[in-house]
Amino acid sequence: MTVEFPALALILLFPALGVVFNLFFGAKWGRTSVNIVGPGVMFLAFGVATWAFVRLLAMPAGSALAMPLWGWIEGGPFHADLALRVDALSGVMVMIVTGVGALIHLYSVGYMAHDEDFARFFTYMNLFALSMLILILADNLLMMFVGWEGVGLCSYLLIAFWYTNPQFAYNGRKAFVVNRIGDAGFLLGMFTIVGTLGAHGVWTLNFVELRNNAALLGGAGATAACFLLFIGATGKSAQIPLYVWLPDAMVGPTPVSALIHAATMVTAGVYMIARLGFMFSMTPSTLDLVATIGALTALFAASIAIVQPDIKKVLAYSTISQLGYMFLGVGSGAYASGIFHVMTHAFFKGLLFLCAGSVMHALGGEQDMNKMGGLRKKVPITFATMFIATLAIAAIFPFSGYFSKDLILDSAYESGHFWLWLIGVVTAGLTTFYMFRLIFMTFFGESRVDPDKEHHIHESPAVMAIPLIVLAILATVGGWVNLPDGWLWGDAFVRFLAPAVGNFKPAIEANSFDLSLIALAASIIGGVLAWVLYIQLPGIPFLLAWRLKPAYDLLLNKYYIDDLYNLIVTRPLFWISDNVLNRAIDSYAIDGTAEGAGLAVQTSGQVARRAETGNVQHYAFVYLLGALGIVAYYLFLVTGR
Amino acid sequence: MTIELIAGAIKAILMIVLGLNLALFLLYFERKGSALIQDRIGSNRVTITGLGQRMGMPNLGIINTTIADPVKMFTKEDFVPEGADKFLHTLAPFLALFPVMITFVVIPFGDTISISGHRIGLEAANLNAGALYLLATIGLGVYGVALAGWSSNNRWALLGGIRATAQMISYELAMGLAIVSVIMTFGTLNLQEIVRGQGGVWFGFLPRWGIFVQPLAFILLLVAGAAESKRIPFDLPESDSELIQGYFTEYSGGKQAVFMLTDFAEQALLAMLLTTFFLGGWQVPWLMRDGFHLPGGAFLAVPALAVSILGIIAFLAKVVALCTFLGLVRWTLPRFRYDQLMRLGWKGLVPLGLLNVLLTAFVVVATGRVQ
Amino acid sequence: MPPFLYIFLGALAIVSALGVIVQRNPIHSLLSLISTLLTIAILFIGENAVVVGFLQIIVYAGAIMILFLFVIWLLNLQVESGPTGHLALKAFGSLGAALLVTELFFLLAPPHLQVKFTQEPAGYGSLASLAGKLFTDYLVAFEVTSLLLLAAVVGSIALARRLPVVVEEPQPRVVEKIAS
Amino acid sequence: MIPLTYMMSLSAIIFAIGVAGVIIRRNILVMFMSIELMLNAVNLAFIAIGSRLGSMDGQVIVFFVMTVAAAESAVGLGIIISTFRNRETVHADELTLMRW
Repeated sequence: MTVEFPALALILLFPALGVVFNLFFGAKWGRTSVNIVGPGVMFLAFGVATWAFVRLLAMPAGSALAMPLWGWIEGGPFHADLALRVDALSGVMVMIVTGVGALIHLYSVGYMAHDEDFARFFTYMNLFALSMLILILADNLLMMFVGWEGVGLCSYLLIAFWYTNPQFAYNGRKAFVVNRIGDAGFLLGMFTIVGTLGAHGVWTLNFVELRNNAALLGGAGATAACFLLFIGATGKSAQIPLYVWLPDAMVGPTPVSALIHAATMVTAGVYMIARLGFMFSMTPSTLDLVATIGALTALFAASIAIVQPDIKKVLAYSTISQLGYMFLGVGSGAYASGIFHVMTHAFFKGLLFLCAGSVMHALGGEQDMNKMGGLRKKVPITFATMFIATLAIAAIFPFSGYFSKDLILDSAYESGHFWLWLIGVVTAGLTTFYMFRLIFMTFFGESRVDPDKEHHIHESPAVMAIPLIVLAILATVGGWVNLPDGWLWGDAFVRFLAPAVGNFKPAIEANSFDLSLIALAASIIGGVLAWVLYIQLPGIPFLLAWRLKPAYDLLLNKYYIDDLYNLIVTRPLFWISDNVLNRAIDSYAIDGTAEGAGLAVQTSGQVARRAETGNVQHYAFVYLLGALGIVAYYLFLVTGR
Repeated sequence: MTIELIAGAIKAILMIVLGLNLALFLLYFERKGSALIQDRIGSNRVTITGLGQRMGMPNLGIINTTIADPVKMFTKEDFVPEGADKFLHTLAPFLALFPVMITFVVIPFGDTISISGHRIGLEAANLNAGALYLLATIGLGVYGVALAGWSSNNRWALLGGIRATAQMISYELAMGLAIVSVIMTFGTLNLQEIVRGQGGVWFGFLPRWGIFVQPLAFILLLVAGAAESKRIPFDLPESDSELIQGYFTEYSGGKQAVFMLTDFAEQALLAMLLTTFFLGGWQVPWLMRDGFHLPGGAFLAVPALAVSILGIIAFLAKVVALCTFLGLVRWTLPRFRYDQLMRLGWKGLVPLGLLNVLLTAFVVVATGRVQ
Repeated sequence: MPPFLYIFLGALAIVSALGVIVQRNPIHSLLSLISTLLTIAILFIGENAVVVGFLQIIVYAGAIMILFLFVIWLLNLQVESGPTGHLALKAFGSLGAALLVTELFFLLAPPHLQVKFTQEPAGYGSLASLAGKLFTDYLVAFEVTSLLLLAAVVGSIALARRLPVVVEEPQPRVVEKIAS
Repeated sequence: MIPLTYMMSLSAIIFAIGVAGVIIRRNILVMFMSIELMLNAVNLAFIAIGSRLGSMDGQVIVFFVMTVAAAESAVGLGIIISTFRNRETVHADELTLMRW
């Protein structure tokens, strides 16, 4: 059952108002107004979202709230409306985006307190949130694509926020271009759907109608569409092979990283796949591909994260790895588990980034963990909250990460992907390892901070601390909404999502308790290893790095993937552009044509201008000739020759 | 048919002669009246066998003004200056006189009479668009003057011509506006109809003359007409103290006579127009077709023919009276300066005329006398 | 209108029209034009367009032509000495005009010129009927025309008035600059 | 009543004369007068056909043509005057600033 709920429009309206205000009045009316409006609109949106969500909870399972705004595209039989729809899935997502987003906005107030461009920053931030909300609330694929593009644009704007630094600007461009590649996949996917369904006379991209007519797609159509859409997802959610933009996205302000990684953007791919789960379920091959890619990405990124010295880089790769988990989850058909992890991940990853930002804030922008250490006492709140987040991401019971990751691994195993499950487990160990490495290198041991920065290390102001605490609580209890079967309220979350994304149908039975024990063990081993290496015998890592130099370098340079892409994609592209397109085509063909045309016009003009005697009477005479001709023609007509 | 033609011809000739005679009267008045006003004797020499003396009125000077002067003029040498455009120089005077003369034909000088069953209106031409005809012909009057000034190849003459042209086309507007308001009042372009519309009385004693309905228009037409006929105080074009004789400096003999005739004829025409539009034309106060209905309620029967004749006489009387009035003006007022003339024309009369037209329109619509 | 009158007027119109373009003296051209206009006005009246005919005399002959006269005086144009135009233009122009008129003759010959003859209603061509048309069917055009006239008045004044001579300030000399 | 063809022929002739005048005379004022000739020729045609059709529209059109002609000549003569002030000529073949 679907109920019309006009307030949904407000969820979009508030951020939009924020954008307009910050854009046009922000700089004029000063920092205070922006600081109030920027986060304010997000909290208002969050309030409305909560209202809608509560309303949704009250309604029977499988129902949805809808708000058709107005017709948008009327192309013959095809039509796409601007309409909002909130069911269980998008409800959860809206809650995450508005809630975490609001907290991040609040945090940014403190973080950007010393930046000149605060107005522009909050304009982009609100626009970012707005685009993400459009993406989520859309009730058809086309409108979703609008949001999809919007987040891409905003990510570019925000990553290159400090555009004066050419490197940053370049990274922004990189993110944009890579996203474009994915978006192309998305577009093609849409075209495939429209084309295939249109052949059967169903011209729509509306999710509900799609779900009802999915059967018409047929195996091949579904496979093609899903594959293409998945490419889009890899672009947006930073999976192999299109993940390369995300680590570089770290050059943006830290709240941006938090927003991109935790609340918005990267989760879009997962959301999209979950949203179209009914279609993906039709094509096991694509699902397997998704799962495999996810698992590989998880392991791959985690292995890179082990050796990264840069605190934000570590977090970035951990994000990719966690996204890999999510894809593993949705790939194994348990869409709910993916979304569940999206939620918990939003909590603890947002928290992690904010903490990292707080650390950097304390250290005056220092990102290299080799220049940290011993901050435990100096920034207690940050330390505490970050430790909680670490426990959560390391899937230590009973923190939120445990439940979501456990659910994913469980479903991965039960869906019959043993190897993928194994990879997941190993990755879990790695995760714990690099996360605790981060913690130990940052907060424990003796300080390696530059002496000149030593003295003004300080805990962050309340406006930054409060979001940390809130998120810390969420990161702790956030997972309890979905306990293993048979416990208090059982898997409430999954049951709640089931109508929207369908149930998970296990292929093989397994004792989920043992599985979770194994995963937990792996995590703990990783943690202990980190403790041994970075607390007990700090010399070992360097020794290892020296002994296994090749492997170390390989990891440190991210498997040389960037260079690989440079070699096989970027360089040839530049070479072709420069030599073929620029030298040959542009300078000869195009310029030649243009100049030739100009020359032709000039020469012909040289001749033709002789007619311009400037003497009115000549013109009048020509005019007379024309009149004569017309009259003669008319005469010819009437006389009928 | 034929009798109408004959009657028309007779009436036309009658009107022309009337105009010429009026001009002659004005000529006489010009001489002796001015003398009277300026306390001179005026022309008194020429007599035919001492007729005047013998009749005991020694210096009446009728012979001088009405016979001797014209004869003298027409017998003088007709002189065309060096380098003048001969054709135009000869054409100009007649071009000036012609429009005035043909204007006379639409003036109704009496009520319709019936001779042996033929109803004959006492106007040379009963045009339905008579007022427009007036405006048209008066507008054409400019050319004679202008060309006279231009063709005689003389600075003063050209200046006079330019002045005359500017003055005439400037005051034509005021004149036209005045006439328009009258037309709106009576709701017709036909002069005979207009005159008829002025029959009858208000409140038992006041004749329905246009002057009582459109006093402002009367003044406008009077002033603008005086300017049209280039009379003092508007005789800038021929101001002999500045430009020797204005546009007909270079004219002599018959042509000059024609110009003077034109002036007097214009004056007479103006008098006739004023009479027709404002003084009830041939209407005699309280005289209906059957006789006098005096205000007291007394009634005095009059035969129809006598009524018609009375009408004609009344018309002539009014015209002569107006001519005299204009003459008096001519000999009493000083001359305007040129800028004053223009200011009066454009900033005084034209706005007043527009205002008058506006008011008239309001009244006409308000009283519902519009189909 | 009796035919002989039409023939007379037509001949007069044509002759004076020719006069307009052959006279060497602008004033004479103008006079010929005026006579053409008057003739045409009389033709109007003969065609029962009385009001329009008189308007033609009042507006054209009475006002516009005076404007021309004034301009000729103002520019002090004398008899044109030398050619009144280029020979080639003269030849071809006359030729073209002749061609045009022949074409028009063929076009306006009876078989091609069909006009559904209808008896004129009562009061045709009177001021009332004209005004009736003007203030009902053509009201907008009428108002617009009045605006056009206003614009024309303003424009012509702006064009023809002499611009005041601008006296530019002498630049202060360097010494004074330093002093001040 | 005069046959329509005669009237139209007369107007055609006058029109052609006007056209010729515009082309063969180099004096702007005379060209201007020729334009007036053309206008009047057209007016004549309007009046003639209008009276044959028994409709007043022709006369209304003529009325408008007159008005526009008045405006046009006012502005045009103003232009001629200012041109003369600047260029000291009224000959069209000397006012060729726009030539190549």
